[in-house]
Amino acid sequence: MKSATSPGIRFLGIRFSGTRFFTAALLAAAFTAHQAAADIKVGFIGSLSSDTGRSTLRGAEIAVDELNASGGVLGGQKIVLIPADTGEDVTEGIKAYEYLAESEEVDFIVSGSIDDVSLGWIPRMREYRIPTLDTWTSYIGIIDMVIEDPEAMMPYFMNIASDEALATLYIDFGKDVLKGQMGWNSVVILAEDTAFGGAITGLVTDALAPEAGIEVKEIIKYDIATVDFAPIFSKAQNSGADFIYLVSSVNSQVVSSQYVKLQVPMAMTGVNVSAMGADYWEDTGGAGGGMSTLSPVPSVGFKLDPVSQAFVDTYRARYKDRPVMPHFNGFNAYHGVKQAMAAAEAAGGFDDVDAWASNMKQQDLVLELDGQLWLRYGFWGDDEVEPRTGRKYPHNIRFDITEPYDEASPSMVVIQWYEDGTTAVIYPKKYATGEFALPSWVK
Amino acid sequence: MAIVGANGAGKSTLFDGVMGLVHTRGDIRLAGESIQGKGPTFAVGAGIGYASERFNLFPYMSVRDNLLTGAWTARKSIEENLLRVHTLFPRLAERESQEAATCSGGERQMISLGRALMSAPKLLLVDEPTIGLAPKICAEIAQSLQRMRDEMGLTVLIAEQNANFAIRLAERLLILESGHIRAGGQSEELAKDEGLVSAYFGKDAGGFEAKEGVKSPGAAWT
Amino acid sequence: MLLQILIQGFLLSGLYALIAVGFTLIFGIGRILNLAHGSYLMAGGYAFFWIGQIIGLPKIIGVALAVFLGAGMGIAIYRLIVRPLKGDRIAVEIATLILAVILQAAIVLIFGSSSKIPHPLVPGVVRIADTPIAWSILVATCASWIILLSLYAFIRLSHTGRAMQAVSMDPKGAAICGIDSNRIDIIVWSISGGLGALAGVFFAGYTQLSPSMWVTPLIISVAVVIVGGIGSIMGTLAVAHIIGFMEVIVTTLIAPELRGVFTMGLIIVALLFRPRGLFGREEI
Amino acid sequence: MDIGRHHLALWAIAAAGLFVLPSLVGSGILRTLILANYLAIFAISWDVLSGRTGYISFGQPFLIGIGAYTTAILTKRFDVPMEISIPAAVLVTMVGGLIVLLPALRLRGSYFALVTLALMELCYQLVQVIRPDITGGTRGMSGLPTLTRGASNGYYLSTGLMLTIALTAWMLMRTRLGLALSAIGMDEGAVQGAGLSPTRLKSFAFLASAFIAGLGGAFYTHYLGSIAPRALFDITFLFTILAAALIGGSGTVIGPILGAFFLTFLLEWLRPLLPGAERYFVYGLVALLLYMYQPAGILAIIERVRVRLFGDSRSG
Repeated sequence: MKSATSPGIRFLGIRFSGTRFFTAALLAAAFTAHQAAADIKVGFIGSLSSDTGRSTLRGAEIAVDELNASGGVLGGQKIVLIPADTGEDVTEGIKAYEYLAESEEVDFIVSGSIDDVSLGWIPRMREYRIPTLDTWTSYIGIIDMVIEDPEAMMPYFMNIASDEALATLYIDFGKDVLKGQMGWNSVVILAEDTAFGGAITGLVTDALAPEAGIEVKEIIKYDIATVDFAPIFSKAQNSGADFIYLVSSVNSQVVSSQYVKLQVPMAMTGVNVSAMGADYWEDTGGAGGGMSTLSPVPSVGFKLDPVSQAFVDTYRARYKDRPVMPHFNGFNAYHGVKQAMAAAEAAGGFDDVDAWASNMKQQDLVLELDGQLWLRYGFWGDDEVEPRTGRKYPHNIRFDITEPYDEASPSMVVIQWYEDGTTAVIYPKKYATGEFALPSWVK
Repeated sequence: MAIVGANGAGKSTLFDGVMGLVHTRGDIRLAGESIQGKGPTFAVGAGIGYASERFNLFPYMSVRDNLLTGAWTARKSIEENLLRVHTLFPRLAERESQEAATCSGGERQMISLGRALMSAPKLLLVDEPTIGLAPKICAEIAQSLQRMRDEMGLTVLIAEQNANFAIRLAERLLILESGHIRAGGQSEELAKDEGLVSAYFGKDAGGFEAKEGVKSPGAAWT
Repeated sequence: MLLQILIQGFLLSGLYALIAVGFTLIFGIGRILNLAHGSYLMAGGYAFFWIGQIIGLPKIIGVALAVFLGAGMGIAIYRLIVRPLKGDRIAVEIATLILAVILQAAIVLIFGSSSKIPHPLVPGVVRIADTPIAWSILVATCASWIILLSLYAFIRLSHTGRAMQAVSMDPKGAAICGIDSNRIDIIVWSISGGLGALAGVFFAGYTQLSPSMWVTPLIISVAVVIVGGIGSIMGTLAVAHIIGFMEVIVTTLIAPELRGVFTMGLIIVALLFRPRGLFGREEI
Repeated sequence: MDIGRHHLALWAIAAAGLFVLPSLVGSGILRTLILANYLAIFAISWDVLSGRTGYISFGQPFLIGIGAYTTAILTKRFDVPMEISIPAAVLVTMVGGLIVLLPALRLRGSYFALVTLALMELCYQLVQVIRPDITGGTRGMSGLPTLTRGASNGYYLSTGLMLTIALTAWMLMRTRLGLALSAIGMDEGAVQGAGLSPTRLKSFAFLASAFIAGLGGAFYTHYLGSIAPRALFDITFLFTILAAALIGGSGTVIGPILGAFFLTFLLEWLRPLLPGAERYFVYGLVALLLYMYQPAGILAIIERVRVRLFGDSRSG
């Protein structure tokens, strides 16, 4: 009998601690539920361990704190921010959205999700109709969804230029710099086999030859689990092209560091998502020089207007770990959350989604530097047609892809990492702080 | 000394128990010191060598490596022990680099005995040294076992089904039945016991007849 | 082109052999698949990065720490998972798989989820037959070969090595020779962990450090053991070269994005048609 | 059979409780229950094959994936209504799984586990490169039709589905067939000796497992409304299924359900306390410790408590 009881007691110990834990969880839930009665709840959805996700979260945190410090919103209500982690996984993203919507009943959601994750939770957003601002994904397919079904997509806003606009301006860079200045005529495209890689590759390849006069010799798609890029670089060299155009988001540090380690004797430029952050240099252990990448604005090396600079100063004073500098989506979240709150003030809250959305569309923040338009946070009108691409971008941030970029900020800039670890914006000329440079081993 | 018993009488289990390979109750003493429950490593270190019934050789190792593995606990006297084994079994010296898996039954028995000798034991347990071997090889093995006892001064403990083989070789016999000792004593005296002779030694030399009821596993020895 | 494939194939295969050899040893000794094997590589790579790029100590200390950490992890996995589960193979596989997922979360907690590139062991690049080869990779390959051959010699010639073979081929036979299989198991688990962690330092030199980096080496190890058969070192070397060359050939001549498809296909075909592997023999 | 009435009453109370639950708890908890229900279905599907026969499958996400992708492709690309696409998905899972995995049933132990793991990885790779215009490639597909709207409808549907599957599996396992399956797990040779064909039994277990996986996968897809290779053919997903079945109590029907509910609620309760990756760390650790030190699962713990509190029903 004695031996039979002892596991029971041990078990009871577990059960007691389990109950304690459960009670704590319930108390925590009750506490937050109590807060909900008086406050505005903002949910964050994104990866809590990625730089981009954290940029959005921190941008939103600073905006929320500033709003709370200035007396709250909607008649003095305090804002609370509730994070939900996606781990960059689609299913986890859906669960996170459900958690924010159902368990926390948030009023507004700011997202730092990657394309696939956003696509996963969008059906939930349509179901719950919670005003949602996406600061990271740039997938044009989502804007197409807004065009197809404006009623269902009413709560959705994306305050980053869509990838198609990024690609269009990048073609200009190809024409002006790669072809015009460097005299390159042909390219080999090195693209990762992911959704993002596929989208950008398609957009760029379609336009490079007819618009910029650069022939696409070959497209090499690679598996993102690739260990050794030596054969791939050999293949690229054998294509006989003048330079490599890289499209990489998942393991872009690997590609660029192997490029540097192997001293591949061809220039490489393109989209290198990790090189958009200031931590890139440290992450690659310094093996990332000579690389250039397009980046949405604002980016590393980008001169900042006073308002955005103040945000960066606050950020740096507050957060000591990575990302040391907010990525572009940190800025988007900071300005975007404030705009969403302003729209809610005008619409009398977040409950009437149509009213909130029509007020959100009216938001227009123009930030100037040295007396000229520098950054602009506003949205395209529903029926407004962008003259160059000839299409509409409802609920997407207003961008300008035609010189002299006095209508809005450009959809992207090209940034350059030099071999000494410094960075500069090299295109468009209006925003340039440095020159396009090749790695020292490329003749 | 030999332990005689039918298949399943508990001979192998007894040896495994002595080695500490299986869990046992009671006490096992070697030269007055208890080795009960201390495991095979201790048993080997204390001076017990074991040549098991199925040999448990290392099939893809050479003959030489099989022997050397036996020297795990006695590394200081490898050369000397190897020489002894090669003197006893010259054939193992010839087949030094052959893989154990390709050796004949008799050779395997020799490797098994040789490997046990490599640990320089004081007591050698030999389980079924003649099972499945040709009579000529049996005689060879018997001779080498005698030499181990007489020339090397080892105590050799044999487990045998073949009582005739055992009685010729051993000074003392122990008869085991279903895990219990049925009889024990000097070989010559036991050979006079009519009941035992009819049960274990049979009519034809080398022959063996299993008794009904002896086949139940007899692990309950204490 | 052919020469390039040859050179790149050899370089990659050497690394793959080192990645898989520890996994093979464990499989050889207890027929256990340690699905946390990839975690050694992750731990080793991150330890190297931590010492070199966060603490700022010499790289060699990083390598040493990585090896010690890996060996320690090996012993810990043996003591805390394999022993309590009494060598139940399926249970060990499931438990080590769960462990790998936990360690991945631990890495995210400590280092974050963004990828990191450790400094190369040896900087610079050398050109052989018009193929650029990073010194660090050349060094890693040579080191892998030296380690594998010394390991082979160790197993063939030393007492401990023979004891390892003995335990692998016939545990009872080993026991009656007085070999303490527990001690041998600990030795093998620590060797496996140490080599895994070292392979992690080299592997990270090729690619990057990321919390999910354990999956690829695990799949390589599984492929090597499955295609090669029960843990033989020579079989490991041979199959590592089959897989390494296959990857380079697929990447260069067929389609880079199909790299993984071919490796998986090889595992499945090998398992279905030759379940004991190409070199299936009970030895290490 | 006086316990019959007693049990019947209990079942009636339980059913009524399940029915009125949506009006008692918040929709957040209902959402968690839905996820737990689907995880329970997957865990039962795993357990029917692996928990009984001892053939550990690491490829359950592969089967679930076939079902999920079939219905997703049919509804999204070919506008097939769900009434047809879901049965089709189940059929394709059974046939597809049979073609690919049946040869693997010749393999034993670790080898079977590995070939199923390799199949899952292969599927992950293939979905991305073969006809991405149909499969949606790496990005998968979103905006799939959903069966229900709102938490309580989703709850009723998933609970009904889960209970039907569980009940069917439970009744099946009580037949001689079920006993024979468990016997394979103990001693395959003995089963053969008893004049039963292990191959047929294994194929049956496999088909039943594929049926449940395909059905669960298809409904799950139409619940989520999206599908992505990275979320389906993934070691973490596999880990969750395995952990649910094992820590609940494998070889039973109620065990995997308990495990699935325990794990899902653990993960959701941890969310407000540990929003980031710490959650997975704790979650994994709990799963490992339970698996290591409570191999019979939560079911055994509950049984022990029951015996302690109410005494052994068999003796009392």
